[in-house]
Amino acid sequence: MKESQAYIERITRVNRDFQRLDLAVDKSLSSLRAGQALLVRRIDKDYEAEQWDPYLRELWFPVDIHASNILVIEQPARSHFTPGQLLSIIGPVGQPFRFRQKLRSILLIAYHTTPAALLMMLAPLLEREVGITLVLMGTARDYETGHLPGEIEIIQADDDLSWSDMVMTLGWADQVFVAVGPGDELEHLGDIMRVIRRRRNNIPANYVFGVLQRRLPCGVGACHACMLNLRGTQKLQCVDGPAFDLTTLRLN
Amino acid sequence: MKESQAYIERITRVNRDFQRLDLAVDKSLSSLRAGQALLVRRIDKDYEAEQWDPYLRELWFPVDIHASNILVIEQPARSHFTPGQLLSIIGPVGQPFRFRQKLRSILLIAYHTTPAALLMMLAPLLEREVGITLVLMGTARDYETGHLPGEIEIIQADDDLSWSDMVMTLGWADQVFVAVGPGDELEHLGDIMRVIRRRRNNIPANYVFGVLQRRLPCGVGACHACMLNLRGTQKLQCVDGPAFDLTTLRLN
Amino acid sequence: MAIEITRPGKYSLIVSTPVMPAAGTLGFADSYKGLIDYDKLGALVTNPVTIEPWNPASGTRAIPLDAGILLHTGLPNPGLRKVIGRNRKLWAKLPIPVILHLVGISVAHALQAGSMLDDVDEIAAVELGLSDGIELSDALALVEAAAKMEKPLLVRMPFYECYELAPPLAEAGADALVLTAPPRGTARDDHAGRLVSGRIYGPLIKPLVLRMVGRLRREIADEIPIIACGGIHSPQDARDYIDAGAVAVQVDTATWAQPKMLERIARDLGGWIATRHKDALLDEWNPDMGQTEAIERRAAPPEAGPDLRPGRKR
Amino acid sequence: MAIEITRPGKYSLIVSTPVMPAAGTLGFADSYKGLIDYDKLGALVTNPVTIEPWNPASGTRAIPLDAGILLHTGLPNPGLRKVIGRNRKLWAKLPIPVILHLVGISVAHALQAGSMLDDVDEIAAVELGLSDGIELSDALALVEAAAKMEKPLLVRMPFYECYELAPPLAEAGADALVLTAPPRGTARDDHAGRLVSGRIYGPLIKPLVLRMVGRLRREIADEIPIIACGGIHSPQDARDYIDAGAVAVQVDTATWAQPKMLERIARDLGGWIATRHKDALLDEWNPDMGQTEAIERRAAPPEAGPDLRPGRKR
Ligand SMILES: Cc1cc2nc3c(=O)[nH]c(=O)nc-3n(C[C@H](O)[C@H](O)[C@H](O)COP(=O)(O)OP(=O)(O)OC[C@H]3O[C@@H](n4cnc5c(N)ncnc54)[C@H](O)[C@@H]3O)c2cc1C
Ligand SMILES: Cc1cc2nc3c(=O)[nH]c(=O)nc-3n(C[C@H](O)[C@H](O)[C@H](O)COP(=O)(O)OP(=O)(O)OC[C@H]3O[C@@H](n4cnc5c(N)ncnc54)[C@H](O)[C@@H]3O)c2cc1C
Ligand SMILES: Cc1cc2nc3c(=O)[nH]c(=O)nc-3n(C[C@H](O)[C@H](O)[C@H](O)COP(=O)(O)O)c2cc1C
Ligand SMILES: Cc1cc2nc3c(=O)[nH]c(=O)nc-3n(C[C@H](O)[C@H](O)[C@H](O)COP(=O)(O)O)c2cc1C
Ligand code: FES
Ligand code: FES
Repeated sequence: MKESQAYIERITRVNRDFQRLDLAVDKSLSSLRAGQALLVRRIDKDYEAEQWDPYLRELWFPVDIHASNILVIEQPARSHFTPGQLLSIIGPVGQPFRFRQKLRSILLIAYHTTPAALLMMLAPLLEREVGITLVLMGTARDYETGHLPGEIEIIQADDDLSWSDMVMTLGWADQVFVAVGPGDELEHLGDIMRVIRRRRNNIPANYVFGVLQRRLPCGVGACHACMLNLRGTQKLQCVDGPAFDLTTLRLN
Repeated sequence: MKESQAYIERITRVNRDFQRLDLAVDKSLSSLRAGQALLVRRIDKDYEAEQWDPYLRELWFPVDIHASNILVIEQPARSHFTPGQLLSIIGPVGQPFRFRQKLRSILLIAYHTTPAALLMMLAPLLEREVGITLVLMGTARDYETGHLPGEIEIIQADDDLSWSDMVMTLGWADQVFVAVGPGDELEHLGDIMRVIRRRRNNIPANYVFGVLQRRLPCGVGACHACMLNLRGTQKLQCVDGPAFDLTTLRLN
Repeated sequence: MAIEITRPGKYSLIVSTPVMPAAGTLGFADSYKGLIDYDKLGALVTNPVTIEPWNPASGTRAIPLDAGILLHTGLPNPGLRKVIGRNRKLWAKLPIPVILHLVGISVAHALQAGSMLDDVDEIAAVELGLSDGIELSDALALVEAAAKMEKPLLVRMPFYECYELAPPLAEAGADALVLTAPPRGTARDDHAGRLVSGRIYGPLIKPLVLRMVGRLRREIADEIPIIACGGIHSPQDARDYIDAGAVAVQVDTATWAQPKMLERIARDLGGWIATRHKDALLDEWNPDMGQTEAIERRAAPPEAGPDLRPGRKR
Repeated sequence: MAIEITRPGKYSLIVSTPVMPAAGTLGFADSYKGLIDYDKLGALVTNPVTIEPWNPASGTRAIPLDAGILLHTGLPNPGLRKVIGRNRKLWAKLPIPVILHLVGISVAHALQAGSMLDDVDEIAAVELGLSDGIELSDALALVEAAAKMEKPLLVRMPFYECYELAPPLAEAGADALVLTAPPRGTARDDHAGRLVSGRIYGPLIKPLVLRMVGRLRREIADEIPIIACGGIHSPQDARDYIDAGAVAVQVDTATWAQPKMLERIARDLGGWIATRHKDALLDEWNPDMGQTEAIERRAAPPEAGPDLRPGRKR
């Protein structure tokens, strides 16, 4: 873990709602992999003029990596960024997603959050010819997907969190990753586990993972604000996460 | 008094340390005169994203007025402004300076502050062919004056707040305006009164004025944070100021 | 809308909007004329008043902080008699009730002020400010003395003593409690280099007072309405206090930075909705910006919105 | 530099820099390895520890505020025995003394913890945290019990009770007082829509605590050093506390936003001056940014600078 500087090299609008930032980052971040994130603070050139509002660092999950030192970040179009802007970065935060060695098909679910935390895996998995299905649930259904790779199957879930060929999709998938937003995230993961359980009656270990995006005050395992109860133990989202096997995570 | 919007139409660098902003303002400000100021807050287009740091409005004394709706503001070059930027303005704050009807010669003093509060009078007084002397004291001696009209005589005071032909300058002047910065401003005015009193033994009323630039929380006479003790009475900088006859102001 | 913000009884204060300025922020009468539509407020709370004139504090009065301000004015005022004399006519013309803030100094002072104020019909109610660090016995005596007035009595609690004093004072004749006065603090005046003491204002005060309101609302008998004051900077801040059990709110220094915010909060809690036209220019809809004519319509509070009934009816 | 930050006597704690983290901000041992140079700090204060394991709070833990944060963690920890077992070796390797923060629960708890800690040489001192709303008699009993330990005892005061409790506790066996724990507050979790209670952190806490330190330094006997904690976000904030009479400071949540700030404050108060080369790139001089090798030189504190002598020698 270290603190480094980055700057915004380019800003591209990808659709009505989102823009992507090309972030030139320190070499220490070039080994960042899907699942790992950055804790970001906008800084001034004149360090002394530092403001404390906003106070917390933002949690950014890169969606792609180019040329070893460009991380691509997806942000709402209404957020104001300028090329050349300096950022202070703590990272990489967390552990890479662990994929099965023999992965043929993966199911991604974004529920009440943008799928950004799940997008970094797309390029490497497509290269491995893994079949990818992305299900958008709750407010995630408003997410426009035109800029995502065409090979991905995209499904809008119904209000009851199901979709037409749900049983088949679940059966085909070797692994499921469910991204939820902060605020009631454990309840939301519980909702999804109930829906899945109704379709598939015994859920193996390392099959369905919740991807958490709680606000991280420190990001380094110091403050313990991101601690989760797992069966028989406790883990930190910032150190051990963001993905946790939903059969072990306590969801109440 | 009202609140209105303004935007920055143009930014011009006038020297190493200062820039000038052309501010397109509401018609209600077109009658603003030397001595009157604006209380300014930078605002976002997206009002909801409002931040509370900085918390107080800034006190800006325009240095010039063009075409009835452009106010010119002098600001340190290191402050960050962009053309098109929106501002919320409360103003005009305070009373115009009261000049003698028969004014031939005026002495301006800036002590531990930029002379900005005194510059708006330059153009109209030069038009009336008033002789103007500007004395820079304390930290004001660092102020570069190349961009000021050539007709003005500029003097750097010595460390003891005097200058070579001080007695003559004081004798010639029909009126003296002394601008001081916030923080120990009354002590600073006291220093200057002592220096003047040593040169000129009876100081008439309405001859020497202190121009105050205290921080104004409300600017409309409500909070009473800017209240000053005058002989036998009390006045508000924001309503009755910024200029006060130094023979009536209680300086301790 | 008619909201009774004091204990029901012989003297009681009814306002049309549960939003008012905090003492010391809006002056004695109409300083904010042209900037705020007084008609939209529930009441005017005046600057603090004492019987004798008080002089302004010497030295620095205001220090900007990160997202806040320290203020030390010394509560200058020309004394109760002059305050009444100079403002009586203005008060009569205001479209809203006037609450006079009386500095709580001593029992004798309170009794004397009370007898003067009983003759002033333009004053609808009195808010008594208790000083920081006051002992419970002194506070009780002060409140009992002030309660002899023939007007509703609001009592503004000091910050640090609030948890301790609010429950007993609720029993002592107050018609409403105002939680709280701003806390005292110390900060450095960067210009002069000195440490300066004063009161601290800013959005970070709100979570501190919001907890006090929530906890004390559960502890204090429902007959005493609580009026919340501290760090309100948005309509949502005000709604949070109402949700926590306050019957009304006082907005303090936010008004200085954004005068229209006070009105905007009053419109929000008062049941007016400022509708934004789809293609309206900023100037045309945002009540915080320039000459705005927001569209007004009387509406029932939104379903999930604040419960605007007085606290005691909960 | 050698500064005694506790009352001189049998057990006393000497640090080389009067700057340390506040309990709960830096973890139990070396979480900030690679981000902060521990060598520059005066001491490590651990996260709060209890004898039994404590579970994390349920629900929202952190709510961003305007220039601040609300935090409610439930102080999760695996219990004193495991904390010692897991961290002992790391503590031994740290270049600075370790102060264990012990949650003040009961006299029995304090006695039990004390007898366990007496055997742990890696712990240089204990900081006892008193709970909010604690009664004076309970606080006195707790401090007396904890003071039986054969280590220096720091006592961290609750915020609202600080004015009331600090003077009597200074007489009760504490070797230093830490002013104060963060105040409790309530804020709305925008994501979940609920009100959440927790502790409030941010720069606006500093003027509140700075006044406490200044006033109590005048009230409390000089033998008891005061360590200041609350809203420190810059070297100047730390210097203000030292000017007000604190012997040392604890930096809290500023570290999370800018890890190097803690080190920077320690360098500043420790007498190291980080000199900026005239043409240095930002990365090369600013200790807050990236891989910085600031130039270090031992220097006498500047003339007008902070008085770094322990409080009791004043
Ligand atoms: C007769 C008189 C005349 C005055 N004249 C002026 C004047 O002209 N101008 C002016 O500005 N001021 C005046 N003052 C007010 C005085 O200056 C103020 O007390 C001033 O604000 C001092 O500031 P401070 O921060 O040092 O202490 P203060 O902020 O005043 O703090 C002192 C207060 O803290 C209280 N305290 C004690 N225990 C606690 C606790 N547990 N929690 C919280 N607080 C506690 C004390 O009881 C006391 O009330 C006057 C006061 C008096 C009595
Ligand atoms: C046995 C036990 C187990 C617990 N387990 C958990 C747990 O698993 N997870 C968890 O997160 N929490 C736990 N708690 C703590 C409890 O949840 C906390 O009290 C919680 O923070 C409640 O928050 P609150 O804001 O409602 O009240 P609090 O913030 O706790 O406020 C209550 C406190 O306010 C105090 N108070 C009274 N007067 C004053 C005054 N004048 N000024 C200031 N404060 C005053 C009260 O004395 C009391 O200490 C436990 C507590 C106990 C006793
Ligand atoms: C002339 C004068 C007399 C005062 N007398 C008292 C007093 O008798 N008791 C008191 O508590 N405060 C007195 N004060 C001070 C105010 O109570 C104190 O300044 C106020 O509470 C702090 O508000 P501020 O922080 O805005 O200055 C007096 C102030 C002035 C100016
Ligand atoms: C399992 C558990 C037990 C607790 N027991 C107590 C207790 O006995 N007494 C107490 O005052 N607090 C107890 N607490 C709560 C903490 O004191 C409280 O959460 C803490 O002071 C608040 O810090 P926070 O705001 O970071 O959560 C307990 C917490 C947990 C998790
Ligand atoms: S964010 Fe602090 S421990 Fe995870
Ligand atoms: S600034 Fe408020 S009265 Fe002058």
